[in-house]
Amino acid sequence: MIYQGKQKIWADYQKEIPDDHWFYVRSCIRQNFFPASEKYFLKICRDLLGRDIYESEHHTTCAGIAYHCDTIPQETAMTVVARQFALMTEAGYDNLVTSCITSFGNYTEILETWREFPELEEKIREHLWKACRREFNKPKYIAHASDLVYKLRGEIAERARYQLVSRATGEPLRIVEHIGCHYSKMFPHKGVGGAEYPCVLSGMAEAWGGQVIDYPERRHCCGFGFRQYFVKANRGYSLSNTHKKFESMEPYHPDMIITNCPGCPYFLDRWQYVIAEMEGKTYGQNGYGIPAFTYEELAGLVLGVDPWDLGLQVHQVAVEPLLDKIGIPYDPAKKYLGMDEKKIKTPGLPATLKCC
Amino acid sequence: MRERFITHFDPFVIPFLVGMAFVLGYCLVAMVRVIAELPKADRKRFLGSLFTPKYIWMNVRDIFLNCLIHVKLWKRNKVLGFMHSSIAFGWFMIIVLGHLEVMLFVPERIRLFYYPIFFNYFVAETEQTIQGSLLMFLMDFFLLLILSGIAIAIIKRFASRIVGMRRTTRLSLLDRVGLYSLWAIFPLRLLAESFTAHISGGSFLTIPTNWVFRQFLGNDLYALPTWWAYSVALCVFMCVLPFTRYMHIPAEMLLIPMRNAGIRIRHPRKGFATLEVYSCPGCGVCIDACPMTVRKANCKDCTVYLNRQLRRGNERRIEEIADKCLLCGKCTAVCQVGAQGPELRVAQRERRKYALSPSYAGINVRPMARAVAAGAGGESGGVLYFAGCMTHLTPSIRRATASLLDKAGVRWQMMDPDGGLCCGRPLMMAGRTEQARELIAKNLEIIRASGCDTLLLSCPICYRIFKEEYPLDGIRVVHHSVFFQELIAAGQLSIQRDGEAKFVWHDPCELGRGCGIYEQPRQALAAAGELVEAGRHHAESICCGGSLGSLTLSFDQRRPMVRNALDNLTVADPSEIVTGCPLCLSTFVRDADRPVRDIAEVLDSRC
Amino acid sequence: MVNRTPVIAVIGAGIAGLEAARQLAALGYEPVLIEKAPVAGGHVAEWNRLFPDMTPASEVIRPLLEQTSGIRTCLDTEIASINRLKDGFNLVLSDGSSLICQAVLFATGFHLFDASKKEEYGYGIYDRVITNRDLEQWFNTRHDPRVDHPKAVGFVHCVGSRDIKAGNAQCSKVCCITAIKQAIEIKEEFPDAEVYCFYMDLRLFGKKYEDFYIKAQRDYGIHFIRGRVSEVGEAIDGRVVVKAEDTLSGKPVRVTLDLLVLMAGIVCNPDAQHYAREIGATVDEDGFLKSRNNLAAITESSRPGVFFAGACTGAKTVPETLAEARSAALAIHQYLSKRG
Amino acid sequence: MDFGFKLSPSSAVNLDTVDRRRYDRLVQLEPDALTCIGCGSCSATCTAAPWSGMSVRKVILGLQRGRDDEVDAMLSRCMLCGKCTMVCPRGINTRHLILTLCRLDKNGEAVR
Repeated sequence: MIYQGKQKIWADYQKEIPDDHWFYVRSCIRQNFFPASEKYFLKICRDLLGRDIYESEHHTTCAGIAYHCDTIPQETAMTVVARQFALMTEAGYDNLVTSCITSFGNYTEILETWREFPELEEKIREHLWKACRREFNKPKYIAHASDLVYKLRGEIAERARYQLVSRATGEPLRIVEHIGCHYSKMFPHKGVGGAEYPCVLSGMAEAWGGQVIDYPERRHCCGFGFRQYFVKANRGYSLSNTHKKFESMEPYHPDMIITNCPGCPYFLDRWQYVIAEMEGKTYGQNGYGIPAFTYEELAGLVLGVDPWDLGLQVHQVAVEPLLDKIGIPYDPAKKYLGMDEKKIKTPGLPATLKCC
Repeated sequence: MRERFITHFDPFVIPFLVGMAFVLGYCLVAMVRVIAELPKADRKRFLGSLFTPKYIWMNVRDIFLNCLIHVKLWKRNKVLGFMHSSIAFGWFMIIVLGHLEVMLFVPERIRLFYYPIFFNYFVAETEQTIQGSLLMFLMDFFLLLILSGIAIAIIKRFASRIVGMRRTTRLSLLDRVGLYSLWAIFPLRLLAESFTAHISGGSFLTIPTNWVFRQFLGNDLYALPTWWAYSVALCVFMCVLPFTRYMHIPAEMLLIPMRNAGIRIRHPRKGFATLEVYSCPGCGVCIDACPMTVRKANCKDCTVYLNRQLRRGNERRIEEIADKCLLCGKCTAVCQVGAQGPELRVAQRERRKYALSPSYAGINVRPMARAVAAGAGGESGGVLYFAGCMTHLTPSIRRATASLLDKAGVRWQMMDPDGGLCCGRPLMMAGRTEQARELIAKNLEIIRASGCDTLLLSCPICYRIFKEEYPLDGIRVVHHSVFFQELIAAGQLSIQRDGEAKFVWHDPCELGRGCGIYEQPRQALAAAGELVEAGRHHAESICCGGSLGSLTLSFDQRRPMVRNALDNLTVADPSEIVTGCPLCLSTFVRDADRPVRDIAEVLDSRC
Repeated sequence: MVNRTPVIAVIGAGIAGLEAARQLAALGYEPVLIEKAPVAGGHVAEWNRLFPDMTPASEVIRPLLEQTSGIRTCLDTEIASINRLKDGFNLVLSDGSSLICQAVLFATGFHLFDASKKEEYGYGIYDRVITNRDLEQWFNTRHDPRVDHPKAVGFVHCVGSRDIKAGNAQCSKVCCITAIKQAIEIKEEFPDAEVYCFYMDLRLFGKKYEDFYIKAQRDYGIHFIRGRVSEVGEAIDGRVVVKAEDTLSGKPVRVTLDLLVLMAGIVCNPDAQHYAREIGATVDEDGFLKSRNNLAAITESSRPGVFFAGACTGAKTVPETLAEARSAALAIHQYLSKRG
Repeated sequence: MDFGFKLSPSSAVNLDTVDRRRYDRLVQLEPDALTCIGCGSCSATCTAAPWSGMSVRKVILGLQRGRDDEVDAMLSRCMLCGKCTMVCPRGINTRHLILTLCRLDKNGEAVR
């Protein structure tokens, strides 16, 4: 691997990310899967780094899931998106930041389509007006929340309490970065670092002391694939893709996986349990799995947020061995305590995959 | 005549006796083994034939004509015919006459095995009788005959072209020993008899020689050693005989009755096959005949070498030779013992073991059977035309055949309008007989469903297997060339003669040598224009080189064979080459310098 | 005739320029070779051996250089500006000098596609990925740490050719046969290596090319896989993992290789475009210079006095380039003779 | 545990691990097989194709890709009619190639 070669490519794929004043749209599913991620993104940006990020309780789905499942036509998705733009315009913002990769892809795709076919944009404006009497300006900048965290990675690093290194050896952690397909595979220039060698996550990992590993199936999809996962008959296909990635990364003995997409960390996390049940195989050390994190969780960890406040207890794969390795303190007794300090239910332990 | 020795014996006869005992013993064992190795039905049939007067007569006649007179060889090459028959028949006569002499002069010694052979040594002439002189004259005459044959043999060995052979076999070491001892036997006999001719008497050959020797040597000291040498030469010859090509002499005598009894090769290495192999005289006539030998590299792939390698058990070479052959059957056509080169090769191929064998049992031919049944419209009779794989590659034949059938007003339909199953002949040629049988069963199902009374084939490869292997009782299997000739003769097709056209007919191997059809296509062609003959034709026609018989010949290797076949066809400068085989057609078209057409196309264009 | 010998500026001292200059000198003109690089010979001079007869490139270059040694050659020289005069052109060269000439011949050749633009192949990123030019360099110098007794070698055809996204929809014409040549050379060098050629189509149009292909198949056992490489990754041992579809079996294939050679295609030379615009000649849609007529007047531009030879008008083989150079010299001769 | 779905095997051919013993032996015995250009003439003309999808092109390719089962299935209906040999533009003796292949076991050894 020639690192300079990658840097050269990264230099070609730098996108402009304004420093402040963002209109934030959430993901449909992340709050269920990784409940604290979006919260801590806002918290870190607003409270720690002092950025202005606005969120409207009126925003909806971007309709990306429905669009990618072929259940609604693109024009419908466009009108839904136009409404978000209208909310942003009404709130007085120009910059749109999305929590979800598919949303990011969807917004980008729609803006690019409008650029190519302005008449379509006009039509959508009419649709929106007819539907809810709203008007909108197109956002000046669209960023994915990971772009923003990438941009702020230095500031976070300055405030970090922990480094992504092994406390025992001082060696950097080996990190698998997994980019959501809809981030830059459709429009390479819209992603930091392009489509082939994106640096949005690797930039964070490196800034926070880790070492990114480059394994052959690095570019491969996590296996979510809406239509594959949602239809049970196709679910084996989804699983096989994830399995392929794990098989490919296994020889590198990664310590963790970081992702920037709602589906990826979920699948990379939960499928480890399914693979362990089916194949009897686990990919982490000593029978554990490889913990998969969102970038917000990672940022929270290095900034010293309590792991249980970050919602790491809802991960299938146990995070404790990694926390131990980094030296992040946690209280095992508090793992399954709710917000009100009362015990929520403790899940049963799987047979094959070792968990805490 | 009086006997010279009271003991009636001299040690010099021992080598002869040893040789004789060995060769007789060997042949007896071999014969028993060959007969024992025959399948039971064949064995019964053969042994039965030996006591049937018809077969006895056939056997005696064939052995006499083939083994002694070499009639086939005479027809092919007078010099070689003379050479072989002079030696074989001469030797035979000397043995017969030797016995006659013994019976005439010393009948009580006839039980001594060596007496007729060395008669002249053991007796002294007391008086000259007419019978004696006649016998001695005949003895000398046949000895001279043999010697003339030997002389030609020696010339042939060193300059085969003089006797009309371009190529001859390369001899193995033992063959050489056999050959030289054979060469030596008769000059030595001449010398031995000559040395004792003043005692035992002689005739026009031995007496003058005796006189010449006496002039120079003046004594009898050389007589005994020469008789020794003669005996030793006989011994050497007989002892090596089983291991040389001369084994064909005894083998052929068994082969002829077996073949007359209709025995066929059932096993590649046992029974009749062994006999065939040993019956090969190694004369090498097949080398020049073989179409492959236009490539010098293929000279060692002829039947004579197959037989030699089979005797040696050289498996690698056997496989190579067995797989390379075009199976055109020309070696059989020219062979004086009728060695079945193609059959022997196919038997070797059949012996092959395969890890994977195709099976056609699962092929559903019912739709095709239903289609032909529907095509027949409930009527029985009519012609079912099977184009076959190769004709599907030459649509012009298919079209011309269809057109002629329509013009003749024949009720017909196609068996394989959209392609069908293969006839099975290519599988048989490849030695996969069992698989071929499966295809036969499948095709039969379709043929039977059609209710036809005639099965028409435009491909001789198909024709042969349908004729030989398909149980099609009540259905006539006919090649289109024959069928159209009959339609012309019956006036159902009128062909306009083209005054300019000059056709040459190429006899496809499977049609001509394979099925004996030579004349009908020629007659049909003659109606369309002038017919000229190729350099070699009929049973001696040269394979086009494209034959499916060869498994291993590559396209490049076949090319010189194709060119050679074309050269042969064009000696009379025909304006067009006509054949009756789609494979020959495709093969020739690539290299021919003039039009090549199928007979159906020619006839259709003049009809 | 003008009083003094007409001067012809030949831009580019590759084989087209050299050959044309040689012919022009023989016709009695004064050609001046202007070459940006410090040495003459162009791309061919960088090559080791040439298809399909494995002719050493030096056998083509050396005689050309020898026979043009008497011709004025400005190496390391670029053209600052070109002005049209009444009956000729004034070229201002980068050394400040000015060249007055009666005709200009573009022998500007081509650029080899920058393989790093095909990011998925990882040229410049993975240690074991090189280009056709790098491999020729290795044949020349035997020095490249990336070529280290490979056991498995892949060739990717059409890198930057027939690829709209790479900005070059054209076939580069010579890469198929070059790949076969280089594959054979690799196989000769490392007989135990498995060699794979990933192709979209094999375009082996020239004399003896097909024989060369058969030789590669039969005598060298080179595997030809019909399918474009989709992506290249790096295995833990530093070897490259290549993914493609084997379109003939309709299945994805992957193979781990010790060396991957990218057959960078022929793209237009941007300098040529720049000079052409300056002189008023037309640039074709594909970026190459546009001939007056692609069939009958390939060496002539739409501007009088401006001529083309070689790969400046599109991908060409060596013999085609040389023939075109001769043809261009004749066209210039006719042009100048007609002008009197 | 039964999840109601399974890991599906990869359809990708891994040339690093594919078992090419049979192919290697075949090309040793029939070097012409190497010169196949995948034109498909053999498949188009094949008499057996309607019954097994037989295609010499796919047979040669399948062996290289370790798809022996598919190859064997295709071969199982070959009638050795020789049409493929006649139409092959590269002059490959496909008929003998098939026979040779049928003699090789999974390990590429000729059965005796």
